[in-house]
This record gives sequence, structure tokens and C-alpha cells, in this order.
Amino acid sequence: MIVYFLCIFLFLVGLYGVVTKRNLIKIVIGLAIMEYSVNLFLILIGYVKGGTAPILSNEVTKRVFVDPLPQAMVLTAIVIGLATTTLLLAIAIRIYKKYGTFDIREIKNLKG
Amino acid sequence: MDVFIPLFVVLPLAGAFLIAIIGSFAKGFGRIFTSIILAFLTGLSLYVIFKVEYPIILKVGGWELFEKIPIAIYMVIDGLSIYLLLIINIVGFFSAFYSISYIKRFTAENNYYTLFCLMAAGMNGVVVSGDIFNIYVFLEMAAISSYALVAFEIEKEHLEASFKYQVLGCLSSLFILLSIGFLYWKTSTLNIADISRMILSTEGGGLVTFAQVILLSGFGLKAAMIPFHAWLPDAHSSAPSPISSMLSGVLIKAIGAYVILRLFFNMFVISYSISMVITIIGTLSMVIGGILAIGQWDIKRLLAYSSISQMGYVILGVGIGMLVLSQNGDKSIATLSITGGLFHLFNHAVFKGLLFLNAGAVEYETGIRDMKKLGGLSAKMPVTTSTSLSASMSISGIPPFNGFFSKLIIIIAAIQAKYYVLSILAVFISIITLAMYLKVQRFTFFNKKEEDWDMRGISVREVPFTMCFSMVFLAVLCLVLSLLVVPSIRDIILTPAVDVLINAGQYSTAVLGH
Amino acid sequence: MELLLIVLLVLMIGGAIFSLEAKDLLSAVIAYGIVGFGLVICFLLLQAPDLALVQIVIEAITLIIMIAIILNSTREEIKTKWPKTIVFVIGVFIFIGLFLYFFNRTTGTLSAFGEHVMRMSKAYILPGAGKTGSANLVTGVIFDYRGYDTLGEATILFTAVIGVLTVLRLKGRK
Amino acid sequence: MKGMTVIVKKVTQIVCGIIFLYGIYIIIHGHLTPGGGFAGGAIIAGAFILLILAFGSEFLALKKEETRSSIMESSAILIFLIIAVLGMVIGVGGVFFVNFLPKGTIGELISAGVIPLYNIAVGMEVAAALLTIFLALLIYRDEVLK
Repeated sequence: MIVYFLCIFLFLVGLYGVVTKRNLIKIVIGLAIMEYSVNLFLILIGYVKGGTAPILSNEVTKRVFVDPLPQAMVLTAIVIGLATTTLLLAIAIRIYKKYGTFDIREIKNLKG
Repeated sequence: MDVFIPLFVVLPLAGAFLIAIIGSFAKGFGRIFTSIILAFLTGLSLYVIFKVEYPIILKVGGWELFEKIPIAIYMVIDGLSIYLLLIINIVGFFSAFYSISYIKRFTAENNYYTLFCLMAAGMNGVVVSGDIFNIYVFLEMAAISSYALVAFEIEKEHLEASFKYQVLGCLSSLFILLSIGFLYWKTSTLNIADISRMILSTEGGGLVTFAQVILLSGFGLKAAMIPFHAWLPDAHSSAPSPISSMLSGVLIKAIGAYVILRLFFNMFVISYSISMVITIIGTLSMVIGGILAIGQWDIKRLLAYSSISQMGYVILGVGIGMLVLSQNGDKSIATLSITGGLFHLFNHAVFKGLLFLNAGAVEYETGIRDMKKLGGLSAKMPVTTSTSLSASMSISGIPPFNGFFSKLIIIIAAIQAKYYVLSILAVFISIITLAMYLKVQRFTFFNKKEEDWDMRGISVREVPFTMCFSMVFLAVLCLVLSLLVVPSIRDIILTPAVDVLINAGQYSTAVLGH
Repeated sequence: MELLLIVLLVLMIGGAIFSLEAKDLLSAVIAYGIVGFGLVICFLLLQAPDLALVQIVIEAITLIIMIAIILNSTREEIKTKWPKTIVFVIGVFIFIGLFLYFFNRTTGTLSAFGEHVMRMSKAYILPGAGKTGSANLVTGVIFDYRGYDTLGEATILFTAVIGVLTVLRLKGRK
Repeated sequence: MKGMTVIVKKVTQIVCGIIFLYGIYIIIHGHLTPGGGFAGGAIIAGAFILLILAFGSEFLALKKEETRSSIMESSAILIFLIIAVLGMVIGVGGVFFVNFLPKGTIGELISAGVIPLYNIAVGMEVAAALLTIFLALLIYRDEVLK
């Protein structure tokens, strides 16, 4: 249980960063941390004690496998996270070029 | 008829990829191709509505049930999905056709049309899907393309609006993914119908409520309901106008309101507390959105705030229906209320789409969005003025137009369900809306003399053909949609959609077949 | 096994907090690398080698891009004025506490760590290989049972590329 | 952008080929061993990024490269879609995403029907996508510096 708890705590740390930090790059980092924690959470759910990676081989026929479905979901989620992160970074450097800063407080419309 | 369902997703996707490849050799390919695809899909959804028996269920990959458990991704078309598909593709077609002239002024036209197709594909995918993780994937597709489209003009304000939109959008997506995790933890399945079965069969304590709250905040952010609305005015006013009309007209409905309806009616058991929360959120959006809107002077910002308010009407109508259903009240009241909500959803898509296109036409000719500096355009831009007038009358609820009927139905339902305060608020906000759009009309199109423009050295004339075409047809649609009150037409289009929500429990039987 | 995960998670949380609180953006990004690479080891421990492979490569590429962006900019963060934000921060902490409390209360009845019961994925594991013909069951799920999701995922990457190309063009209007 | 020192260049020359081959191996064996299109594609993109960082290039040349890899990416994902739709056209029962090729024996290189084809398409797509993103950022920086 404590594993899940720590994982959710990591999620909330990321949330804290997104909400309180005033730097564009740090906001991106916060979002990425949240995304990592959700990925880990899904994999934790699918774990089975004593299970092995779901790959068939000839050596041992009867084995316990961990759940492959969360792994497939997380693979999707990782790529989606990469997509959002790169798009955010691209916009962040565009904003940096216009203002010369990553700080929200010096960027007019992003205050508050 | 199974063959038709994937086309709703495959065609726009193929369009996007082809535009990205061929567009770099042949100029103008994207312009025409996007409109053709969306026109075809509009026709296809009309065909399905009138000619085909639904619900249609398609198991992607052809995997059958395994020990009565669905293992494939399901694509489901029922009354509600096809209703939403019709809205998305109609508004999408007119926006794409409008873009042909509007986007000529910008660079990277091909990227614009590619992203446009991807956004349409994402929304169609969300609406067609019957699998909660699949909904998440397509929701992200629509959302990411809309982030990029908001920043399309790449000036300061657009980049900032896009960044803000993107941060809040990512937050909401992560909340949605987290609650998908919770649901998977509890039920070990991703199929919506199967999840609803599992939730019914196992008493899960508080987890379902917890997941519901997180889901509601996630999709509430996507639908810009009131505590979560901060991104909408910036994003919707910064996007190019055809995109604003897509965002306000269909995106917040397809990936926000629709998914809330689908999940909270068909997946979870309707509970009193959650339906109360949904009704309160709807009311708050309606009231605060309306009050915030009236003080705006930027025409597109005003329209964006007004979107929050009008979506409040939709959620309010559906919420009252939920409340009545959760208390085992009179089903006819719930039917009336949900009918009003869904009817208003279609109406709002049409007239708000049209209003954003009008605002775009004004901006296209004058380059100004501030209403204080506008005025006296009525003689120079007759088509824009008249279509905008009809949209304004429609949104503020003047009788022959569609907005009147849907608002009337919602208010009547609220009175019948004995929520008098809500009905009074709905009437009050309707009056505020009228005032707001009188302001828009007066300051944008009338008020000043037209010679002002010649003195300022800006030559203003009517917008090009494709833009006029879209605006005129949407204005006609504003009138035609009033026909949905006629019972025989309503039974074909609107009633199946309402039935899906009223008989919420039958969804899983229809999908699973046992 | 569980203990190892706990240690790793604590390390990741530490890295995350340091990354968010660091004064210099470069050290923030490097500390963020701790979280990402910690996640790789977690995936390995939890028997997800496919994910570990993807995560380690993507983490490296993301870090390269982030560092390249940061090296060409002002790295120092402006100090936050505490009195202004303190109410806000306290609010966030209250929210975090409430979230953890409700999480703890509501998930007590669910299957504990490592005692997951499969329902949908039973079919993927038992006769799964026979049906898709793939020895790697995860690949079987990704490209066969849930291939439609993967189409969406690949399309999202495509969307991001078009988005980045759109955002980074120099002139907006002709 | 400028290149790095001779030592880095020489090491990169040797290492890059191996990384590239490894990426291809991961993609081709996606249905047998851990990995697959996504991991392999990202590794190949990493090899290209390493080359560009070490040797440097004129940004006009990079611009040409960017257009090419962008088109490559679109074609790869179009191939993915076409394979998926082919199941609808020629597959049994006309279902979207059906695995219409013979499955073969488990554990052999040529088995699992269309899965290896999907893997290759996705591998190409991911490699081209990541490369395009990287090039776009690089070109933007060079253009701004000018």
C-alpha cells in the first residue's frame, strides 16, 4: 500500500510545482513529473507478485505473468507525454525569444 | 453497416497524412481536400441517421467476447454518438470551407489543414469510441492539435494563450488518466459497458466517488465549466477565427460535455450527490459566464465568455434530468429536460460557430477586434451583418430561431421539476445574453457612420465568397434547426440521443449483447 | 522488492522536490533526470522491460532538448516574494493533504500491491500468443488487441511534430 | 551549428553505426524480445541526433533534411494506416485492424502476421518524428542567431 501512497505523493509534488512555480521550464518539469507518476501508478497496479515479464520463451512453460495491458497503456502514455512536452518546450522558447525570460511574472498575459 | 464506423476516424486521419505529403508538392491540395472529407462525413452521418439501424457495434480487430468479457476495443454508434458526429462534421465542414479564404493570409497553410483534420479525427474518435482508454487517446489527439492551432498566428498573445491552455489541458488529461487508473484498479477492464457492469456488481465503497470527482474535474477543465474556466477566454479569442468556431462550437462539447454525459449516465450509476454537483456547476457556469461576458469589449473574448454561459445551459438541462432520474422522479420531466439540454448543445454549436465566423470576417476586413473602435459596418458588409444579426437573435432566444426553443424547453423542465430558482436564473441570464448581443450588434455593425472607415484609410468591403457561403448556410441552419421541435423530425434525430441517456442501464446490454 | 521500490520512490520524490526548488535551471533539469531514470529502474523491477527501453531513450532525448534550450537562456530564477504567495502555498498543501487522505480512505478495500486480479487481460495472457502469434505479449497487445490505440498514439506524435513545425516558423503572416 | 573536436567525431563515427544497427535489431525483433517500434525508432533517432551534435552542419542543409524527414514520417504513418485498413478490405470478415496474415510459429522471426510490419512502420515514424522535432528546434535557434 505504501508504494501506491508514495506514487500518489509524487503526483502531488508535480501538481505543487505546476501550481506554485512561476517559471515556464519548471512548469513543464512539474507536468512531466506528474505524468511519470501516473505511468508508474498504472504499472504498479498491473504487477503480480512473483510474476515475470510477459514474454514467452521455450525454457519454462508454466509461469505467472504480470498484466500486459497496463504496460501497453503506459507505452501509449509515455509517447503522449513526449508529444506534449516537446510542444510545450517549443512554445516556451518562442515566448522566451519575445520576452527574454522564462518567468511568468514578466509575461503580461500569463500572470495569475 | 459495420464498415462505415471506422471511416469517421480513418478518413480525416488519411486526409491529414496525405495533406502533409502531397501538400508540399501541390499547393492548394489541403484547402479543397479538408472540405471534401468533412462534407462527405456530414453526408455519411446523415445517411446513418436516416437509413441505418443503430446501435452499431464494431469490435476492432475482430476479437470476440472471451468468457463473456470484451477484450477488443469497441466502436459504438448509438443515438447520442451519431448526434454528436453530425454536429462535429457540419460545423467542421463550414469552418474548413471558411478557412479557404481566411487562411490564405498566413504561412504554413498545409500545417493548418493537417492539424484541422487531426482535430476532426480526434473528436470523431472520442465520440465513436466505447473504450475509456481509447477515449483518452483520441481526446489527446484533438487537444494537442488544438494547442498548436491556438498558437497558429505566433504573436505574443497567441503563444501565451496556447501555453496557458496547454498547461491546464495537460493537467486535466493527467487527472483523467489517473482516474482511468483507479477504475482499472477496481474493475480490471477498460470497456465502458463492462466497467458499468463491474461497478454495479461490486460494492466499491468510496473509490467510485473519488474517481468520479477526479473525472469530473478533468473533463470539467476540458469543457471549461466555471471553477476551471481560466484558459477558455484566452485560448478561444487567440485562435484564428475558424478555429475559434471549432473550439467553441464543438471541441468543448465533444471532448468535454459529451464524455461527461457518456460516463456519468452510461458508466456510473447516477447518484444524487454527483448530479447535484453537476447541476450546481452548470448553474454557476451559466450565471458567472454571462456576467463576465457582458463587461468585455474585445468581440472574440465576449463570445468566448458567452460560450461558458451557454454551455452552462446545456449542463444545467442535463443536470436537472439527472437529478430527477436519481430520485426516481417522473421520467417525462427528465426526458424534457435532457431534450432541452441536447437541443441547446446543437444550437449552440451552430450559432456560436457562426458568431465566431462573423467576428473573423470583421477582423479579416478591418484588423480590429475592439468593439469601441468598430461600428458602421452594416452598409459595407451586408452579408456579415445580416448573418450575425440572425445568430445574435438566435443565441438570445428570439422566437422563430432555434435558441428560443431550446431555452424554453430547459426553463419549462426546470419549472416542472420544481427548481424554481434555477428557472428564474435561466430567464435572467437569457435577458443578460440579449443585452450582451445588442451591445455586439450596436457597437460592431451600427452606431458609427460608415464614412469613418474611409477617413481612417481602411478599405472595407464584403468578405470573399467561401466565407460568405459558410456564414449564410449556418444562418439558414439557425432557422432550420427550429424544426427539431416538430415531433416527427425530433423522433429521427433528437429522441434516439435522449433515449440513450434516459435508459442509461441499457447501454451495457446493447454493447455486450448479454 | 517492495522495499527497493520504496527506496527508489523516495529518491525520485527527493529528486522531484529538488528539481522544482532549485535556483539554477540547469540543476533543475538534471535533477529532473533523476526522476526519469529512477522510473526506468522501477519499470525494470516491475517486469516491464519494453517500457524501460522506451523510457530510457526518450528520457535521454528529452534531456538533450531541455538542456539545449536552457544553455542559451538566462538560467537564474527570480526569487519569489514569500508574503505574497504564502496563502497560496498553504492552500496547495491543504489540497495535497486532503487528496492523500481521501486516497487512503477509499482505496483500502482494493487489491493490495502484487495481488492484482486480471479480467480483461486474462484473454491476452492465456491463449494470447496462440492468437496473435507474438512471443512478446506486450507487443501482441499493443499492435493487435489494442492496435487502434497505437494508431492514435503514433498520430499524436505526428500531431506534435506538425505542431512544433507550426509554432517554430519565423513569420506568421505573409 | 558548429561541430565538436576530432576525438568526439572519431568516436561518434564508430559508435553511431552500432547504435543504428541496434535500433534496427530492436525494431525487427519487436515481437520476440522486449522493445519494438517505439524503442527502436527512438534509438535510431538518437543515433542521428548524436551525429548532428558531433559533426555540426549548415542550417540550410539541415532545413532540407527536415523537410525530408517530415515527409518520411508522414509516409510511415500513412503505411501504418493503410495496413490497418487493408484488414478491412481483404481480411476475413472485413474488420478494421484485423491481423490478416498467417501467424506462423511462435518465436520465429517471421511470425505474428502483420505485427512486424506495424513495428517497422512505427519505427520509421518515431525515428523521423523525433529527428524532425530536434532539427526544428536546432534550425529555429540558428535562424534566430542570424
